Amino acid sequence: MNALILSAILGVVMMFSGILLKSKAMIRNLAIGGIVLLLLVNFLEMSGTVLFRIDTKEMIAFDSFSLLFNSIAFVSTLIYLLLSARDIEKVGVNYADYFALIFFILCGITLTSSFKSLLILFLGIEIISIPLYILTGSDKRNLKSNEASLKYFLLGAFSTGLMLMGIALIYGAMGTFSTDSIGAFTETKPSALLIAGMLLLLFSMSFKASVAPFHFWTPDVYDGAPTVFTSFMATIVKAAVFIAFIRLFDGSFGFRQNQWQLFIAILTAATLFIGNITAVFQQSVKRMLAYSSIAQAGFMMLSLFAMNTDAKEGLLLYTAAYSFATIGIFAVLIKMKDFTFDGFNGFAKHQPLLAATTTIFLLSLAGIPLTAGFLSKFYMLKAVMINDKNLWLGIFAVLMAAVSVYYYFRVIQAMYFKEGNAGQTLEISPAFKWTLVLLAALVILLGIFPGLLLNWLYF
Amino acid sequence: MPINYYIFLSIALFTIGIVGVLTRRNAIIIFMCIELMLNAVNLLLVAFSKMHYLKSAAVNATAGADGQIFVFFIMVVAAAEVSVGLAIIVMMYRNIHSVDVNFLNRLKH
Amino acid sequence: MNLFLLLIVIFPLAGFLVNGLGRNFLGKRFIAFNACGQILASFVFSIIAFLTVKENGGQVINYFDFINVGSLKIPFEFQIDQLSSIFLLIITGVGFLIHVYSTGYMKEESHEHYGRYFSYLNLFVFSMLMLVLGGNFVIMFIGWEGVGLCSYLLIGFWFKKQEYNKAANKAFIMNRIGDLAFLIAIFYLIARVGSVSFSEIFSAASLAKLQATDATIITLLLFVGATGKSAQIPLYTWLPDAMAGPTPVSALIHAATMVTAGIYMIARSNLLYNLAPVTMDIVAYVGLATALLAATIALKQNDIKKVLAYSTVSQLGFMFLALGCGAYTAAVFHVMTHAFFKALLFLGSGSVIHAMGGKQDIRNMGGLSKKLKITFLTFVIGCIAIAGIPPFSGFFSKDAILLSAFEKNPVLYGIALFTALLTAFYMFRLLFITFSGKFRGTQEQEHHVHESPVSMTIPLIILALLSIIGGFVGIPEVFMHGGDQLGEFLSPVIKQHGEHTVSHSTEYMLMGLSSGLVIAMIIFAWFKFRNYQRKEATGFGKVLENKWYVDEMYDMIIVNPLNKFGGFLKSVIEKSVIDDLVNGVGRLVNYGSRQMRLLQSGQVGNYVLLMVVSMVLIFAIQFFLRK
Amino acid sequence: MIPVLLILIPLLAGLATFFIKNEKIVRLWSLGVSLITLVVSIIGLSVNDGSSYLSFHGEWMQTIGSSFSVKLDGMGQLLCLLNAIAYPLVILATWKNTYKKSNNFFALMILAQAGMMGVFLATDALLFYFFWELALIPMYFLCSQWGGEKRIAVTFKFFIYTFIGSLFMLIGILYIYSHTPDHSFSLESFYSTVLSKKDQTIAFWLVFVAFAIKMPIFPLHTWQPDTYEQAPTATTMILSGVMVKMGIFGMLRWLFPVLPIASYQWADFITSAALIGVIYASLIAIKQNDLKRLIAYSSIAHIGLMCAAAFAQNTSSLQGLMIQMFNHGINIIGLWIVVDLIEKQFGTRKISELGGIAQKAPALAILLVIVALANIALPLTNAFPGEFLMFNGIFSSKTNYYLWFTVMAGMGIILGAVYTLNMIRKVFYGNTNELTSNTKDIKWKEKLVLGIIVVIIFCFGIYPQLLLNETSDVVKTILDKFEIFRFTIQK
Amino acid sequence: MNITQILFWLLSVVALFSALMVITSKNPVYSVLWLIVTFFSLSGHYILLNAQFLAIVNIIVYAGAIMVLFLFVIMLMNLNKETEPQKNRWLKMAGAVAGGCLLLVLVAALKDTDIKQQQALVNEGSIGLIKNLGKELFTTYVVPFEISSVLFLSAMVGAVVIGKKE
Repeated sequence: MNALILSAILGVVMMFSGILLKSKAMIRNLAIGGIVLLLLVNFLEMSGTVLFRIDTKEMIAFDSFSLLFNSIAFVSTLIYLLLSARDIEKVGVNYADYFALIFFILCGITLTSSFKSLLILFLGIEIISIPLYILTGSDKRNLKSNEASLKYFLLGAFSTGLMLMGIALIYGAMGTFSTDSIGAFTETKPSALLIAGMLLLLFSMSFKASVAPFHFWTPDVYDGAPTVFTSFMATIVKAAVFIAFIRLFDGSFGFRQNQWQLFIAILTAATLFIGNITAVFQQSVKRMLAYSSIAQAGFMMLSLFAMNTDAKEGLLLYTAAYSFATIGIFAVLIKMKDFTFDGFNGFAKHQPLLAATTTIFLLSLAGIPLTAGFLSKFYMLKAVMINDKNLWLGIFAVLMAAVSVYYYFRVIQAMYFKEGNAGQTLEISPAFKWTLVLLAALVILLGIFPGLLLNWLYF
Repeated sequence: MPINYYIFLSIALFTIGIVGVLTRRNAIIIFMCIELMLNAVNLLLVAFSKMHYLKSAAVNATAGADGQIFVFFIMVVAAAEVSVGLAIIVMMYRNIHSVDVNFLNRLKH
Repeated sequence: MNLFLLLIVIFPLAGFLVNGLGRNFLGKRFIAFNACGQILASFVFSIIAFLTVKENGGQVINYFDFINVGSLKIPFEFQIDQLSSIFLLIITGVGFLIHVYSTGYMKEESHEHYGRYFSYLNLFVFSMLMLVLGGNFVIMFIGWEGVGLCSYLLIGFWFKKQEYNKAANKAFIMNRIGDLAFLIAIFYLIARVGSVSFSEIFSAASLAKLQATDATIITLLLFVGATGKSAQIPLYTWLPDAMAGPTPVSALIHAATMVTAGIYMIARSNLLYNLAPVTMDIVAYVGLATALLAATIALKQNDIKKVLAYSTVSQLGFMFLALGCGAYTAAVFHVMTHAFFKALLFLGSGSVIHAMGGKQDIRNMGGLSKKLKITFLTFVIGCIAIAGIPPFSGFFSKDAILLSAFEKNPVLYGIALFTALLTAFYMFRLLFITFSGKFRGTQEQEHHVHESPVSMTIPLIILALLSIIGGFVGIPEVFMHGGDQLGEFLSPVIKQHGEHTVSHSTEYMLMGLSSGLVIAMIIFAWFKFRNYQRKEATGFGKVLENKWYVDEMYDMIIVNPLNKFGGFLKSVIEKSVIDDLVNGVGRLVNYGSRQMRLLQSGQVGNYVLLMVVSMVLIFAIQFFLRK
Repeated sequence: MIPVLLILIPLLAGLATFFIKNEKIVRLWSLGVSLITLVVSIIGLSVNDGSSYLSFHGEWMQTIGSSFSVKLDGMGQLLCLLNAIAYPLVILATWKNTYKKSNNFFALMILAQAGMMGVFLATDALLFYFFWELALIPMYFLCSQWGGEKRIAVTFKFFIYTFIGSLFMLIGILYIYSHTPDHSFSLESFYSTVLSKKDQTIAFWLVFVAFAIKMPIFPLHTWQPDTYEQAPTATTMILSGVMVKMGIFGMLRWLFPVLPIASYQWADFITSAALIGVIYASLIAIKQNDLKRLIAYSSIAHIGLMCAAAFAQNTSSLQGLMIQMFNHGINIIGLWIVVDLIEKQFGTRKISELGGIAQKAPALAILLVIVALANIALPLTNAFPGEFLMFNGIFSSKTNYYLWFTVMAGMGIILGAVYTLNMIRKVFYGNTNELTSNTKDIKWKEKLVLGIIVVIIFCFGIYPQLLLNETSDVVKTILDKFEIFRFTIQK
Repeated sequence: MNITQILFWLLSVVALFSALMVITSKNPVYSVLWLIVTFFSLSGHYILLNAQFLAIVNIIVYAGAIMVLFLFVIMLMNLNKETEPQKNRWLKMAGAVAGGCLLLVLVAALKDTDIKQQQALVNEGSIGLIKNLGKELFTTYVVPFEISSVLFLSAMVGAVVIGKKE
């Protein structure tokens, strides 16, 4: 609750800061301070002190799961701002509003991570989506940015329609929007209305989570959007959507797993396949990362497929690992001049530290042991294998992981083993460097002691 | 009135909206078709709300009210979406002087 | 006693190490002294060992556990008994003489090569002693491969000449083929008997529990091993090529000692062979065939050492014939005498080559008898001995073999006798062409010809004496009761394969026949080659001169196909099949990626269409396909 | 405590090495570190088995049933010793080689050592996998940073190949884990798990693929010659000397005792593949003109023999295998050192361009000949007892084709003699050519290194029992697992 | 066949027809007008269902505000029949077929659900009246209501960001 209300307030504050404060630095620091505050109050709530006691009529419930995810999201956002806040200012004149929108999105994220009613889910998703349409198009002169935002908007609105239809049908069958009472209703043969609604919800959520075959918007939008915001929506937002996804299907349709597990399996396989295979041939690192985000989504889908304790823990770990690594890579990518693979040639020679940290992030994404990426993938596989031994899905997943190594390591090869002068003229602030190093350390730490994160679930 | 009628009617409207999205190239028309889809949903929700009201008004005076309130929220969101969406479309038009979605093909592969 | 045995082995090893490590800074004199001294020392200890055995039988000394795994125990043990003590004497004795000879023969070598040569020679003696002293098959195998190694090193001693190195490789690899069979035989023994120690294998108990088939298989495998080492069909072709090595080496390794290792092994396991009559026959036939084949080839060879080499092969064939007929004692007897006269002949030829300045083609020699008196005389003695004219040593041993062949089967005897006659013929051909007639070489060669130094002639003389008297240790019963001291001595280790069945009269008759025919042969040879003029061999002679084209056949059947196949694997299978398969996967992924990209057409309409279609499909699956 | 040291010393030292700038100091430092590691492992050897110093158990990720537990048993001791001996030798032998950014080079080398140590010590499946990868990653960077001209593509192939393998292994581990009663990755619970025949087959193949690629077994070997050819020689030494043993070790530690039925069931199939590989690789080696590739193929042949021996699954074969793992490591490192010396002096590895070196460099020639003969298992060299026992094991294995297998393996021995002797003949004997006419003989440092190797060769060739005693109980534990499942194997 | 049913059928036919006209008519302006017709007929349905509040809101918000906005934009860009881009026929066909299949599948799926006997109460039922809905909205649904304000804020900010001239 704290985070929810505070994020809304902070959004408003940032909105007006654009008028009141003139210096960019102050606005930036205000935003960072806001995030820290947000993180603080969230920790307060985790430790049991709720500042605002509001009766939400069981529409919103902040349990340890959602709170933990909120803090993951806030931490990621904090790192994101520390690394890329300056670059946000480069996008356009009304940078204060960008910060405001980011805070509104965070507000939406707190909703999607803690909803108990489909209505709140709907509102949360919309509060996330609408600012994202804007941020995507925020580089107004750039045709790609425009195109991306229009595509995103049209497809997003379409998927909203699907979601609403699904909600309506479920309402028809159940007579309520509360996820608990939907989940509590354990009939032997679910009505066709419910199934249809459930599937429609599945589709729309898959769309938001860019799961194949509803992923088509992802590469174009991530490619077209200003890179700073791509970084934001590829990591934090996507994670939030997945949390909502698993919350919805665990809370409302857990009992009807046998009805949808098959489809989740199909979608997962399709996502892994399309994401990884298509990424192989990309020439631009940015677009490659877009496809890789699809591939990673495929891995996160495994947790939905398995839907057990391992899966939920693993998903939290995964969101953290994935967000940290991707934010780091994007933060470096933003500094680059051209985003092609060759643009990284010889990067290690001129920017050894950046190259090293980027390597760690890439290794984590590729799922190499001693990085958080490995453990999160490991959790997913474990959840799947424990789950009455779904061997084939696991094997398919690791095969695709092997493919992913191919395109992640292309970057490493370019940075270390190819001759070039990437990053020669780059001047990097020490603060940026140290943040990157800390982030890398975090990635490795989580890769060795996942307990640091997951133990928060149980106390 | 049998609920099936309403279900089929709104599904029909919904699908017409989808077909519109599929067949038109004008961004604005596509957007309108999406609005049509939303309205189909609204109709369905209202019908369901009245159905549940009929079923359980005895036990709960406000049964079915949530359906209609959801419709209200949908309208709210729709309004917000329209404002943003039209803004984006206008921005697009400013740059390429067209609202034809087929011209949105710089980003592909 | 066990210290003595150890010393016998250690002296040559020490010699090897000292000469090997110090070859760069030690003087030639010291090197020579060191090498010979070590061998002499171990010869002395061998005599002591021999006497002790004569006094109070053989014994087995276990030094430490070489390999001890689960039920399999392979101790590092030596076994000294009548058989091995005889071989000890032969090896160290003849070995010593040849060392002495070498000091003269190798004088021209630069002194690190000199040191290298003697260290190899000592190493060889060391491994040979290991071979004969080994108390179980594994230790024997160690020596077995060790001598193979030394022969490899010494054949390729002049490693600048690639064909020498080729010969060395050939020797080593052919030995390896035999060794593989030997190894498998050992495994078979481990599997069936559970031990490799002679003392256990040849104990009545374990022999009793061995089925006939197993015995046959094991003995056959051992025999294959022997063919490799002792140059029998089909693995004999390396020995003639091995003449690339220095002549003393040929004398020591490829005549006197190493090549007789096979005979030693079979004699050693005679109890096993007695259980396998089939193997016995095979051994006999292979031995005889080899003897005949080699003899025929020797008829037409013009390289002095090649002739001797083939005669060695042929003599070894005789020994195997004896083994095959169960006359193990005769075989060992012939090993001994052969060691004497063949070493003598080789050293003699070495002295000739030395005189001719390295030339070996007898067609360019002739009339050397005047220049090289001692060499000539000793050579004659050697020839008489090998031809088997009483009372020279060759006569007794060969006669014993012929007799045993006769007992087994008169046909065998006939062929063996024929071979013996061929032997006499080609040996004297060699003698006459080399020494009689007039010199056919160039002018400065003629000037260069001279008698060898003392260090070379002394061993010749000693060996000559031995080849004369060496036979008297095994005088047949018919001449003198209890004359067969060797047989007596060996009887504890060698169970004769049944008693003599031939009447004395027949025995006399056979001896007379063989000796008479041999003498006739020699006279025939004298008239044929007294003053030899070179002429090209034709027809059948050419076939013989080219050794029945056996080498060419091997190349055609085995070597070239393997080479071609290897090339095929390297260039086709490895590159084009397996590796391309692997890379093909990568290419496939790339291709797939290129195709999948096209799905991302960039058109909103297509995106929505695909989404709707997949929705329809999933709905259809859910509502109509699933029940 | 000792196993932890064995892992930590190289790990921390390796990380520290990144920050040493001075080239000379880097060499000395890494040499010192490797020597310390060697001392520790020797101490470990001297500690009697079962003592508490040889095992360590630390809590780590209890929630998923994994723990940081390491143990130093006989087999581990042998391989850790090999690993610890290899490094000083390699560093000394390649002392002259210069690398740009040498600190990174040595840091990665030492990190790889830590990884391999972990592989040999871990008694927790997940930990094992961790170290397995930790050993692989530095190798990737080493090869593709400091390798030959085709290094990037080749190394990448090698990496992807092995990585796919290890991913399959991960799935296999999880598959077994999902059957463990107490859902734990510990070796004990893996050993105590009884899987059905079908499950065993599935898990077996999943795990075996990783080991088969690592060893490598025909036909999964094609990454190896290229990698050995392209990698910097120091790395190649470690790769072929120590790292390939990880595959065999993995089989003995994680495959046979856990999945005895399947390991027995598929023994014939895999043995034939391995032995075909032996002959195949030897025949190709005969035709090789590049020294590195020749040794690479000979290594494939040897490993194939070892794999066959492993699947013979009896005391003799396993005992032989274990000492052979050690000895082959020593010998092949010796061969690589010689090749490196030759390449450094003449700038070529083409056999056809060399010749007559023995005249000019007798010391080098003699040392090489000794190592080469050890490589073809001449008696009284260290390889003989191992191969003898392995052969004996193959011969006395329970399969019906034991005779064929023995003969095929024997073919390998003969062909091995062929290509080794041909190599010696062409490179060292014969007359010198203009390239080799002014060859210089080796200096004391190389002499020292090769001398050490030769000493090891003879000392374990004459008294192999020293090593055999170490591993006897490990072999017993492995075979007992087979005995336990004998009844199921019968039917 | 009482008056309510007649009205229901009438309104449904009008709604469907006008919806079809929306997606078929070439001229965007016509599409807008047809869409307004659709909305009116839907509002009729609402009244029929006695959801008076929604009926009014629908007319005010949609027909009144939103559609006017659409119309305004279209006029601003003076899109008309000539400038109206056309998809190629095959894509149209494909789209129509896909949509048709979707309709078919959904109808077939929902044809006989367990609630098909149930009725939707028409003409009466006070739940749709402003009084009740307002009470609900400001008691039970006050939190979502407030949250929707965040939505509006973000939309507003967004419109500014996009629309403002630089």
